[in-house]
Amino acid sequence: MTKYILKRIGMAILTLIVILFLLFILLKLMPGSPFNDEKLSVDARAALYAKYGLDQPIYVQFFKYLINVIQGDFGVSYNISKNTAITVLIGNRLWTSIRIGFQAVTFGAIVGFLLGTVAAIKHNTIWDSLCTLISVIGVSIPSYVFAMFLIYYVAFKGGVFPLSYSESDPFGSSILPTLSLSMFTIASIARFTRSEMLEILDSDYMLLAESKGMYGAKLIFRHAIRNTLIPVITVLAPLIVGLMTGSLVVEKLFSIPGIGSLLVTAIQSNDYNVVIALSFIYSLMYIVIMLVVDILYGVIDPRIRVAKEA
Amino acid sequence: MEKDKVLSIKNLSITFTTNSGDVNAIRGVDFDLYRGETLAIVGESGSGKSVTTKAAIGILASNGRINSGEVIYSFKNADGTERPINLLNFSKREMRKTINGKRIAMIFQDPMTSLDPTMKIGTQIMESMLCYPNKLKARYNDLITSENVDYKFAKKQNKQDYESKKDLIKESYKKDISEAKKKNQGVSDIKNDYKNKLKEIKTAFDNQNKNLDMNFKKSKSSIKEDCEKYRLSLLKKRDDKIAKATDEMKDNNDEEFIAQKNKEIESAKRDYISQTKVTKEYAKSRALELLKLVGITDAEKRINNYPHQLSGGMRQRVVIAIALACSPDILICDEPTTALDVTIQAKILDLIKKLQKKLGISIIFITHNLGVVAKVADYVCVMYAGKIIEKGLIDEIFYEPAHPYTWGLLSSMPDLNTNDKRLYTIPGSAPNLLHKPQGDPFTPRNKYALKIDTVVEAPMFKISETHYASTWLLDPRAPKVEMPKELKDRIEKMKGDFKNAKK
Amino acid sequence: MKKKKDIKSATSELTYKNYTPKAGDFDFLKNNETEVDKNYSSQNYWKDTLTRFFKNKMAVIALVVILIIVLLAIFGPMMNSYAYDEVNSSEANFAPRIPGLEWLPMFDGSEDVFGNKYELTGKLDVYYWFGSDHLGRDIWTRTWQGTRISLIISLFAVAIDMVIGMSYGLISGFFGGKVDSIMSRFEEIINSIPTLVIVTLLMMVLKPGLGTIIVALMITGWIGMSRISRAQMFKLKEQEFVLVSRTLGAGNMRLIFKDILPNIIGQLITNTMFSIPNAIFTEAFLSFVGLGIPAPEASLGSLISDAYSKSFLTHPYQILPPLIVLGLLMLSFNILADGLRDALDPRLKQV
Amino acid sequence: MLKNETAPLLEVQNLKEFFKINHNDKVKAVHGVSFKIYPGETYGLVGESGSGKSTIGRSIIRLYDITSGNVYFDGIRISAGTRWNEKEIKFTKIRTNKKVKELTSEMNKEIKEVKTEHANDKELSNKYIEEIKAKYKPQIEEAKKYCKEVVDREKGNIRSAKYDNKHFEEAYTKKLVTEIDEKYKPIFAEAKTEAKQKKAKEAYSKEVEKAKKTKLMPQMQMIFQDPMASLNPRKKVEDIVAEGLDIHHMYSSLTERRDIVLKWLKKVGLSVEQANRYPHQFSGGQRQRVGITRALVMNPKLIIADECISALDVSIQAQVVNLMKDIQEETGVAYLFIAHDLSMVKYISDRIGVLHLGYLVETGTTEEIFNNPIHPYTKSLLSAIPTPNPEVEKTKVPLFYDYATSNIDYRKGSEHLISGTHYVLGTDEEIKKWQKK
Repeated sequence: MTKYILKRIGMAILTLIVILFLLFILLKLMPGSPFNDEKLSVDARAALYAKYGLDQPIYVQFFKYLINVIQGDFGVSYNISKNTAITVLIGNRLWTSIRIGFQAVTFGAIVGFLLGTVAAIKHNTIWDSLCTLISVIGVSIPSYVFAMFLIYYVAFKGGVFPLSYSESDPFGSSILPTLSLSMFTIASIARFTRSEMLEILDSDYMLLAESKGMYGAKLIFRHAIRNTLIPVITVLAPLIVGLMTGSLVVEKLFSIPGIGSLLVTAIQSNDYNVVIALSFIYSLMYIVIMLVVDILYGVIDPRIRVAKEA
Repeated sequence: MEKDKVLSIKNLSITFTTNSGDVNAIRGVDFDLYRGETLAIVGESGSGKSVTTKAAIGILASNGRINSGEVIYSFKNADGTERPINLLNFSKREMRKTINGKRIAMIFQDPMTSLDPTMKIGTQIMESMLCYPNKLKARYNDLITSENVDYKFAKKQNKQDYESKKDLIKESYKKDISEAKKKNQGVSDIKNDYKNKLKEIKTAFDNQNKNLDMNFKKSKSSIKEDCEKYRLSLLKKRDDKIAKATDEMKDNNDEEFIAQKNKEIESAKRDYISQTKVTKEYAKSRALELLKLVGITDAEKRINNYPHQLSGGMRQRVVIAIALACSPDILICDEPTTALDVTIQAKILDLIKKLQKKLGISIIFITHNLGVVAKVADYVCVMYAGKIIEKGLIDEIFYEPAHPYTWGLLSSMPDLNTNDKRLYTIPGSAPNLLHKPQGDPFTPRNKYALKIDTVVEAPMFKISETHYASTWLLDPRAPKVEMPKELKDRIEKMKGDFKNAKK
Repeated sequence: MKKKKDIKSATSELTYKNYTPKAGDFDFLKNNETEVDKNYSSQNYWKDTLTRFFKNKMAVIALVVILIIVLLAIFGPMMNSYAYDEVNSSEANFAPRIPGLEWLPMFDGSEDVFGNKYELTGKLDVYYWFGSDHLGRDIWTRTWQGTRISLIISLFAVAIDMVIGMSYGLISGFFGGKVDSIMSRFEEIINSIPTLVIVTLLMMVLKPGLGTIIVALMITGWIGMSRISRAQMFKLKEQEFVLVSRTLGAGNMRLIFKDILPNIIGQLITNTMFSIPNAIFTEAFLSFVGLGIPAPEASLGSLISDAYSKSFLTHPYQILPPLIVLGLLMLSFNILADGLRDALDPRLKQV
Repeated sequence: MLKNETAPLLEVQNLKEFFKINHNDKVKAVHGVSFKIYPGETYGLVGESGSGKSTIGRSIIRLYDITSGNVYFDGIRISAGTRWNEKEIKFTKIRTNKKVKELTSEMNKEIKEVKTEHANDKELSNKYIEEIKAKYKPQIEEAKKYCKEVVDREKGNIRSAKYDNKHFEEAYTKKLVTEIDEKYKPIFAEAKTEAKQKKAKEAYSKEVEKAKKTKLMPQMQMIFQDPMASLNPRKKVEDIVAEGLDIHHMYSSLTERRDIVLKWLKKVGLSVEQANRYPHQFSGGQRQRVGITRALVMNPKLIIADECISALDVSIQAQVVNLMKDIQEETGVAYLFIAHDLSMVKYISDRIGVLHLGYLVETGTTEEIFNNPIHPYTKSLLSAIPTPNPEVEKTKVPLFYDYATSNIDYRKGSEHLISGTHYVLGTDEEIKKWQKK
């Protein structure tokens, strides 16, 4: 088990370095240089190049970049706010994004799991059809469409929640973004839970449990839910990634000061350095989540955790 | 000596709804299971042998429907009274609470899939004991269940009676009205009469219902009282013991004596707890005991194992332990050794036989292997296409079979002690019950088929008190047919083997 | 109640109780009078699948909706005289108005705040079926023009799935061993960079446009498909019927294409159906962020983005057509895929 | 049933098959199993799950590469494992290196001694050193030479094994051609007239042509356990049966293809109209018949039946076994019948091998195994089979055998001849003990 975890961590670090290298190459390929301000003289530009180490061979640059990144230094922003360290720029935004993302995942996973469970238990009834309908709609409609819908009808027309995020009420104003973000998670988890649960409800051990007198909630809780949770955990990782994508637009729509909206701003104002840094942070989060889920899977499933005896 | 019937299935018929149409999987099955005996149901795949028992204990797949029949179980109440009761009148909830596991338990075919992979085997064994930890409540449930089932059944019956009476009146009314119209007579009298009649039966129905309700309430409260009395008696026993011990302690200063009395008090308290509650400690010790009983060595260690850590034979032993956890009367074994190796099969069969001797439970053994039947059964039912085609005592089925299908089955089973170069076989394969067979479904494969077989199925002909077979060959009008010579020789030889073995 | 009676009447057939044997009934049957091992005809797999699919009403409706949208995407822009990039600033922000449907409050050309601009400007013979945008462009034409882009992208998504994803997965799964571990590593690395990041970076390096979106899809779109085909391949290549072909001396190509592929193609098609809405969504998302198709070209994403940033709260009708088409398209493809999956694998729906 | 005069159709020599699970774990499935199958006979391979019986079948038909040992089919080596040769090379190298190191260190030690002893007289010391070197050199050379010999030999073996694994079809063609040559030598010699010569030549070249087209592997066929899983669900029965014909282009026209298929289908008791159906429309027994037909259309000399009846119902099992017997009588095909059920094996087999944990613990004719079982495992297996005789069954006490607690080590045992062709695996003492009982 320990060996397995170490191996996974090793793989993750390797992948991260590869990603960073790719990002770095892309950065170099970006059209124009960051200092193409026409007012700059040739000398001044050269001085800037030297300052940022842009005149050295590419592998040296990469190595420097790598060391900097490990120390948490992504360089400075060129366009959004000149010469501000990216770390500062990202700063609090990262935590806002993570908090809203976490809210959405937790809410989505719980609601989705409940929906899927109900659908499976009440198989072939109106409940089942309802859950299926909700999940199909949730999977099909992009989160920003939900966001718009919520903004227009709930916030604008209904006036229930604020139209945009505000620092003064970080929770209340994050309810609508959380809802619109979690729609996709709810739908996917519900779908997956339903099919897994159906399979488990049909299994031999459920039949044995019934034949030994278990019924109702006890039966479902002790045997079905536990066994369904294991595979459901595996689909959480890709879902969290989907959430990141969604968060980009949703943060923009609700003007949340998070890294998603920062990324959009950076893209729109061609601030490559920020884009690269954020891309790396996204990759890092993704890989860490995958790693955690992988390890979690091993911990939860006794078939992996407890080795077979000879 | 009159034998004691534990379970008897009467005219059970089950249909499955599938994508491609309705399948009449069970078409009228009858059999009786006696206390302490083993009944074997033999049949090929699709003959409906395990569906029958699954229906009997209420775990039929959701697309199955019971059309008719009764499953009469001799229900032993907590207070020692015993009465036959139809299990098909039980709701799912009542089944689980009072029957499954506690009175009838089941072992399934594949030990690899019938254990929950994420739960320790000890927990799985203890589960059914700890599911209803309050013994007093369980006792009440037990007592009330049979009442409840009766009550509900009576109500249903009453309603059906009422409906049918109503239908009758309606029909006669219609007739009267039309006749009256023909004769141009006034219809108001008839209408009034009709209304009165309806009212009459309605009040009768309501009264009956009220009666039933009242009776049920009465018996409910009396059972409640009984239970309370029982609890109080237990409590009193405990308190008496404690009081007596404390009394005795008062006048004595001997430390040893006091310690002994304290112990008595403790044990009285413990007794009370064990009589009213299933404790975790008890469940665990029982689980250990069961694991030892089914022949698992180092049970203390094994109890914390997960299923994937055990071999197939071990897992089947665990499944047996689970089935025995609440000391059932009846154990249903659904092909428990089919998925196992021959040598392990021999061990498991041995174990089941030993357990039966020790615990005196009745067993329904479902299998397709006649050799296994020969080893374990007292009474045998041979099933084909959803029907029992021959049933009898084990010796009758193996030494004096009467149905051509049984002949075929027996002779297609290879025998280690003969040297035939060819096996006798039944041609063709079992029918697809999706397509309703005309007449006897075995006809196309039957070498001895009569013309009448293509028209109607044969009734159960009685051969002896215990031996029945459903084949027209036994009809007095049919030509006399002997079993195939190869089989006859073989049976003679087997009898000889037996005598040799005895010597 | 009635149903039960029907069953009973159906089962009231001949039994030994109501049948009196005739003479000759107790004669032996001759061999040729019965048929041993009757085989009942049933349809072949694909026909069966089709029947099951057409039983699923939702899926059929979804299919019809998709067909209608496709037709509109082809012919919609030709149905009126406006061109998709025709700017007419004097007729900006006109509400929807359809000839003959003016009695409907939705399509009478009036708005809550601004009143009926057609009447206000006196252009009573002008009709914008879905209204016009802030530059006075016809939303009907632009919506179907945008739908075209989305559909083209979905076509490419299918092609990428089929060509890259499927062959990658099949090869990796079939050969197994070292080939598989190298190919899986590569896939893992690609997969551990979020799609979002890849697409964004690509769009920044290359010029935004349809071609770039397709390239971006090509880099990441195949992974899901390759995983599924690899898993299916792993499952099937150890199946006995494949082993049989192997022992008969079949070559690799024959094994893959003649033995294995026909057995998994159903699942693969289903998965392709699921990847279409993904591709459409990716485009819409990119356009929304501002990396999509450059103006004056339209795509569903850019239409939504435009309408949102320019007039969402003032002229909400402008955002509705692309939004509804996008939603319908995504929903229909998802339902269609669901229906296909259920038809191909009836186990999931149960008997 | 002794057929020692004829050449065996299949010969398995010391077959070993290990599987790698990951870097550290290896599952040893088969440990050095040897047996022969003669033309037209049935060899039953019996064992419980995990005994490696299916692995042996699949290794023989080359679904797996074998780890070690040889498989000869019709006199041609069709697979050979090289792991033992590789091991031999590795260990010889290690041993030699060790020896060389020892020798060199000894030599150096002596040289050092000489050097310190004759530190003043360099000439003398050099002379001694030369002598010492001359003494040790040949020894080192010899060791190295020996090592090289072994390595070369083993490398040669590996090369030839690898060559055989790839080129056995060519070897088979060569064999057929030489046989034809032998056959025609006297004919050519007898044919005096030119016309006769020409005729003989024509016949000769025709046969050679045919031989060149004949392949070896299609003559070994396999029937699998699960009659449903072994038929491609998307293909019609006709195409399933004809797959082998398609692969080896064994027909000239589609009508010929159909004729061949129908001929064999009829022989196994399936009707012509059933050829156009899909597998799911058949019952289990019929599906297995289709599986048998698929093997038969290739005119095999050997059919490996891997648990081909264990998934079927009792009455159907007997049908299939009877069918296989009929076919054997008609075509003279040999069977390797792999099963876990000794009672069915008894009906069909001429000889039986009992496998346990990858070792062939007992082998002999059916009579020998059933009438005089020696190995305790065989005995327990025999006693565990339930027979349809209740009176006997109810009093019978099965013999239990547990390898872990029996103190028997299969690795220590060797094959002992009991009588005729009856061999048992065990040490001398064990065999004696078992025979006494």
